[in-house]
Amino acid sequence: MTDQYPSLILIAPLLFALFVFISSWFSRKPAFIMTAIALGLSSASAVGLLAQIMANGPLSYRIGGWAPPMGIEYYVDHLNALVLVVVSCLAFWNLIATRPDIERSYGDKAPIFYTLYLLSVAGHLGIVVTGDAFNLYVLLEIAALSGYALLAMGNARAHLSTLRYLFMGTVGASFYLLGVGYMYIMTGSLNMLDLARLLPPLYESPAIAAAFGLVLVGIFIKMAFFPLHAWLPNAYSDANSPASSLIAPMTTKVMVYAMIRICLTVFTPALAFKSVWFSNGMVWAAVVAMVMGALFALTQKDMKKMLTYVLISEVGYMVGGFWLGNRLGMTGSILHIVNDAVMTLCVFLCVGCITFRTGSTQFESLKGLSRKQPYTMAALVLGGLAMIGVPPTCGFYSKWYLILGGLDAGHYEFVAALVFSSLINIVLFFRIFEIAFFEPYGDMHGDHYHGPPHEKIQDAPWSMVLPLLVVAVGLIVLGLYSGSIVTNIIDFAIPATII
Amino acid sequence: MTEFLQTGLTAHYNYWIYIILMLIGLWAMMAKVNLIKKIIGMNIFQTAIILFYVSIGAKKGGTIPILEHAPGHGHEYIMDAALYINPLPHVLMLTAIVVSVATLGVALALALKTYREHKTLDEDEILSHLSE
Amino acid sequence: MKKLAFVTILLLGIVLMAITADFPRWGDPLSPASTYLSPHFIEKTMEETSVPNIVTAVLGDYRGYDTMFETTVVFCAGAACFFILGSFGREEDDKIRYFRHRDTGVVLKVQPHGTRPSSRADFERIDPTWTPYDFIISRVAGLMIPFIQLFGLYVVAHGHHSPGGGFQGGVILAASFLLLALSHNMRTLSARISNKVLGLMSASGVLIYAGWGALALAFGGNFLDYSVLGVLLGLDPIAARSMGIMIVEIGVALTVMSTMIIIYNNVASLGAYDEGL
Amino acid sequence: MEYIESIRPLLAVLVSLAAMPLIVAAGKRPNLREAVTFTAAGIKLALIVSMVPAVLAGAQYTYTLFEVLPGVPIAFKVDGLGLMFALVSAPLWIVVSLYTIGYMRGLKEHSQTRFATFFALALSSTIGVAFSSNLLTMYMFYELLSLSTYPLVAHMQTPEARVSGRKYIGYIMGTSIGLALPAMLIAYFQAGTLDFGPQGFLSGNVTPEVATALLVMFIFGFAKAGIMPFHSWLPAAMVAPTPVSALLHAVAVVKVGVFSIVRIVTGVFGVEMLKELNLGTLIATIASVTIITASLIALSQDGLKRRLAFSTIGQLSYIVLGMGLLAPKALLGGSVHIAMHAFGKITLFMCAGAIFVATGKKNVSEMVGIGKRMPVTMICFLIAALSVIGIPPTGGFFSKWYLLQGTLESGQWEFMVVLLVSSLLNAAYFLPVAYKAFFCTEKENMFPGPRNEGPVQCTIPIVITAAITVSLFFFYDIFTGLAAIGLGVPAP
Repeated sequence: MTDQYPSLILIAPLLFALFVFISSWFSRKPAFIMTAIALGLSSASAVGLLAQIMANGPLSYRIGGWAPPMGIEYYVDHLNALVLVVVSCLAFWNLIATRPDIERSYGDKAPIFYTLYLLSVAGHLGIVVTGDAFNLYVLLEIAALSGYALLAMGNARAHLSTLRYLFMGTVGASFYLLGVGYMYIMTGSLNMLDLARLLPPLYESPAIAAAFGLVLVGIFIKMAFFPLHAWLPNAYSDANSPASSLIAPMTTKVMVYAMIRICLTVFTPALAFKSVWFSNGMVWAAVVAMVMGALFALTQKDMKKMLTYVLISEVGYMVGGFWLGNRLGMTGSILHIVNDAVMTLCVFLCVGCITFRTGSTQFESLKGLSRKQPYTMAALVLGGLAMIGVPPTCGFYSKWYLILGGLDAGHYEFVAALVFSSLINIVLFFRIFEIAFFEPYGDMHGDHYHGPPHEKIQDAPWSMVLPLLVVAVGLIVLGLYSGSIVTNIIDFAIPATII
Repeated sequence: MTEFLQTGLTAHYNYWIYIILMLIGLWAMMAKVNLIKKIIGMNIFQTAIILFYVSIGAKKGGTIPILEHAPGHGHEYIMDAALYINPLPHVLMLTAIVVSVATLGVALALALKTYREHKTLDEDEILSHLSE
Repeated sequence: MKKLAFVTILLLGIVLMAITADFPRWGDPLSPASTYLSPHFIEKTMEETSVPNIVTAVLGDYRGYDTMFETTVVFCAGAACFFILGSFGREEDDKIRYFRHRDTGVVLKVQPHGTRPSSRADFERIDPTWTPYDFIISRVAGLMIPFIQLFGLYVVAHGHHSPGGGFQGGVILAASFLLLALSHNMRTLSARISNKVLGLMSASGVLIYAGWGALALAFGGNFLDYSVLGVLLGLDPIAARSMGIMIVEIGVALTVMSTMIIIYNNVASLGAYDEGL
Repeated sequence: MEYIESIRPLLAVLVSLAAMPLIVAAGKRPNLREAVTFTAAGIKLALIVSMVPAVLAGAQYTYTLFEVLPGVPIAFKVDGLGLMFALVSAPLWIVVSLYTIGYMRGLKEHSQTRFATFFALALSSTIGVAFSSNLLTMYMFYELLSLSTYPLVAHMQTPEARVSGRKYIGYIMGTSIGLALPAMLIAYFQAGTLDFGPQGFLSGNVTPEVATALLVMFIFGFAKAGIMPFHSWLPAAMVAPTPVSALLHAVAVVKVGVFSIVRIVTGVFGVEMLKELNLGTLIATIASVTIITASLIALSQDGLKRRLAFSTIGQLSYIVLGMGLLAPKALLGGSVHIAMHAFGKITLFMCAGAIFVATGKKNVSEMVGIGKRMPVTMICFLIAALSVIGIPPTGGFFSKWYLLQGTLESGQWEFMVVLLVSSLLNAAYFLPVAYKAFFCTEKENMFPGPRNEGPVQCTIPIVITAAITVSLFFFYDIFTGLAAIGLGVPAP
């Protein structure tokens, strides 16, 4: 079965989504186990696939046995193998970590939640694994539709926020589709590798430039790249935490991957970086995204919303790093896909644990939380440090490569923006730490604080806290293995032509 | 001018129609405040793209891409590529149509939920409700 | 804001219009799209899949993977609507309910937690806004529905040789059920085909598709490679592809039909499955 | 040079880290908790002392933990300088821990377990900085130290303490991420390595302009060294409980700051390169400004701890000044000042704490006649003050002596004047305190009544460190020897 890893990654969540849906009409109980099995299988296949790719190099998998470009193929190289592992493991772990929250938030409909969860994961995995430009669109829509449904359940604003996300998401996907159409009309092909072969004679054509632009705009909308980000903060922060802690780490990262894939494989660096003017413009746009994301985050009074703006800032890191156009920058960008996914998962799981007990993440309600939820707060500290970029957490190492890339490309504004957003992150997170750890809610005696008499620890259930702590520790472990991820995987993922 | 009418207009008017339709849809989505109107705009927008794809498939002198029996009584088919239009865009657009229907369903569900909560579909009014 | 939107759209339009000059002429037989992949499909489809309807062949086989996810999109939309609006129909006993005696037309109003009429045959549940069916409409629709369904089945089954297939047939089938709901009411539809059955059908349609494709793995083929399943059907690989397309089309029809009804049921009644809006 | 591959440096770092969970676990039983602290501190000291003979003989201990980034591992190296620094910090942990017991229990402080836990973490980071073999490792422990001391600074949780904590973390992490991190990356980008070398790794890799910019970024980036204008966190941090001020703001944190600058000067740039580019004067000038300004401000402070804080700022810049002079004697003097100042200043802080515990007084103007109430404490205070001023027979004399010799060696007279003037200022802000404590009329005496020292756990550490301060006058050669080996200059 080992040569079927690429298909197993997707088949498992897809088939089990159906089984879960069917079983939901008979009993609530088996849904979680089935979902866990599906995502476990998927993660195991992804890891197996990565090992295979590392041993034998990139592979192509023909669906239905048809040779590309007639049929659809999976094209898996180091880049998507890595992202596959990240996405599948992340989805698996988020499921494990939020089970009590899911069961409580969705009650009767929890099995439907699991169904949509699996479909969403399948969609995202499909985007990563596919080698066909049109197929990517279909999977984009699966990921999006299930995402809308998952995000729609939340507070009073959630429906409207999700509807706005749906509008933006649909426009984004349609622009992508239009771009693919432009490529199709000019070349007649839809297969990514085939397109890369057919496009070079057309590099001067305005239609191909338009295709490139449309595809990029579509992807930028989907990844909430500033100033196309308006949908993200509300949609993510109004949703229930189990959904947002799945979608927030996954969607933006997968879309960054899609951008890298389109630029490197379909249009090839020769076209993507042909115009210095354009790539410089993209770096500047990323700089604006980083700075604005950070500033918006600063004005928030709610932790979850603040984190969504931090996420927008982080998208700027990855996009900017890629458009630096050199090896170091791209390494940083790809490494940050991995790191940011885990970091975001960590902080959003913290949000989940907090809302599970207090029901709110307003700064007001965080007062003195460290006594009530010490383990959650410990994880949040680690997550925050990773976001700031303190060694040895993983956030530091991707910033390391990104800054080196910026220096190498002579984009000092990018370096400055990175440093600036790190500084803002210090303010953001230490503000929370201060409120949670030192803000009193007991009595003050003179100018001496003696603490509340005996505040009972009332952290989220162990089944949530324990996986969260694993993720938090994972931030450090991942950091220590950054070097080997770069030398063993990412170095092969970037075309040799990019220095 | 006549040359433009003959070549420029007739050669590319299919694309122009799709562009105009698309812009109408986009305009509705951006400028209208009624959620249902936005949804309709979204549908027009998607339909425009479908139109674009389908028009790629058109071929002068081609018929629908279903193989026709050759004259005579055998089970032979006429398989001349010039006689049939391009099947691929049709396949692709079947997908896109389905996607737009599915999106429409979910969008309506969300709009209904919003309506039930706020008793209005006017986005500005809803936002003012929410900020209260 | 409106002005900004207008300017953006105008600029976008101008750019896109300008670029159309670069496109091949409409209907140009020599355009890249018509000369690259299309001839292969037109000339080889019969040989490779023995399906004369090229669209069906490409849809069901060459790009069957797209189509599988397309079906999944439909299923997903159904699940999403159900998730957002619907419920499993486990009724709470905390609202006022109305029951109509079928023979006499007497309506009982039952207070919350009150005793309900026990005989289902004599009483039917109705909604506060209930109106009697229009005789002509309900009778005409009742006559039409079987024929619509028959036609739907034909469209599904004949997709290999004429325009049609799972999606089209599925929608026609769904339309027949929706006609029932419109001409009578949603309770009548639900009595014929319950939410549970719809849900199961919707999932099993995709299951047929994906399962048939996954079965190929067990026979040593790649995912969705129907040709290896010929062993199972006693057919040669080419015929097995044709048969495979048929099977997945049935799955598609099942899902499309039931999902359309699910979406209608949920959206039209806000998940209450009563008379609706 | 002989390299010894050994896990001992790592263990020395990890001991207090490993103690953390135990401290937390023993939180409900204070005596057990303190026992854990003492055991860990003892083991740490033993590990560090065990490395002294080999290092004095010219060897270096090395240990590579992880090769995280290509060419930049997380690695440890024990050389003379690092060991000297560790040898200052580790014993003082024991002493301060003892003092902490007296202080914290005396004032019935809250959250003592949290305090002890982060104290242990801070120590780990300090030793980590001392034993780092490259800039990345050092930076990592530097940040860890900032983080672990933040809860200590804000320990009181009063609004004032929280504001100070904010200021502390803002200054320290703001500068390290805003200046030191980019500087480190630029250095790596230019040189391709971050390993400290005997003559630095930057020479020949950067243009003079870049080198100047980097130097400035590094010096201000390690704001723990308290160079003006990034100094104001230090007085603010004085709201922390006195043991924190004593250990961290006399030894661990601020010395980590200057130690980092010592590393930058000797290990990153290299003395030769700085001489060539004539950047030493720049460093020395920046330091001189800080010395004089801080001393003048200290004169006007009434709060004893604030006065000590500004004194610390000035004294730290002596070390930086020593680096800036670039003469062997000056380098030696600067490095040894890390040790000499540490013992003196920690004594002073502990005295201030003891006075607070015993009498509740914080201001100098309220301490007239306190020597009659607490004679032992105040005698120790006097000894320590003498050391900080640089008067024999105390250890502080030697570092100042070498620094002065350094100015002569390098022929930069102006800095000699700075040193002499500032010593006078030191005397001017310390000696009156000690004088007024003992010599006052009965009328002026604010502390009539019997002798009453602070808690015995407070007094004993003070006596110990004061005794060390005096004995360093006679046994200075262990520190000078280690520093000389570390700097590669002839031992006096």
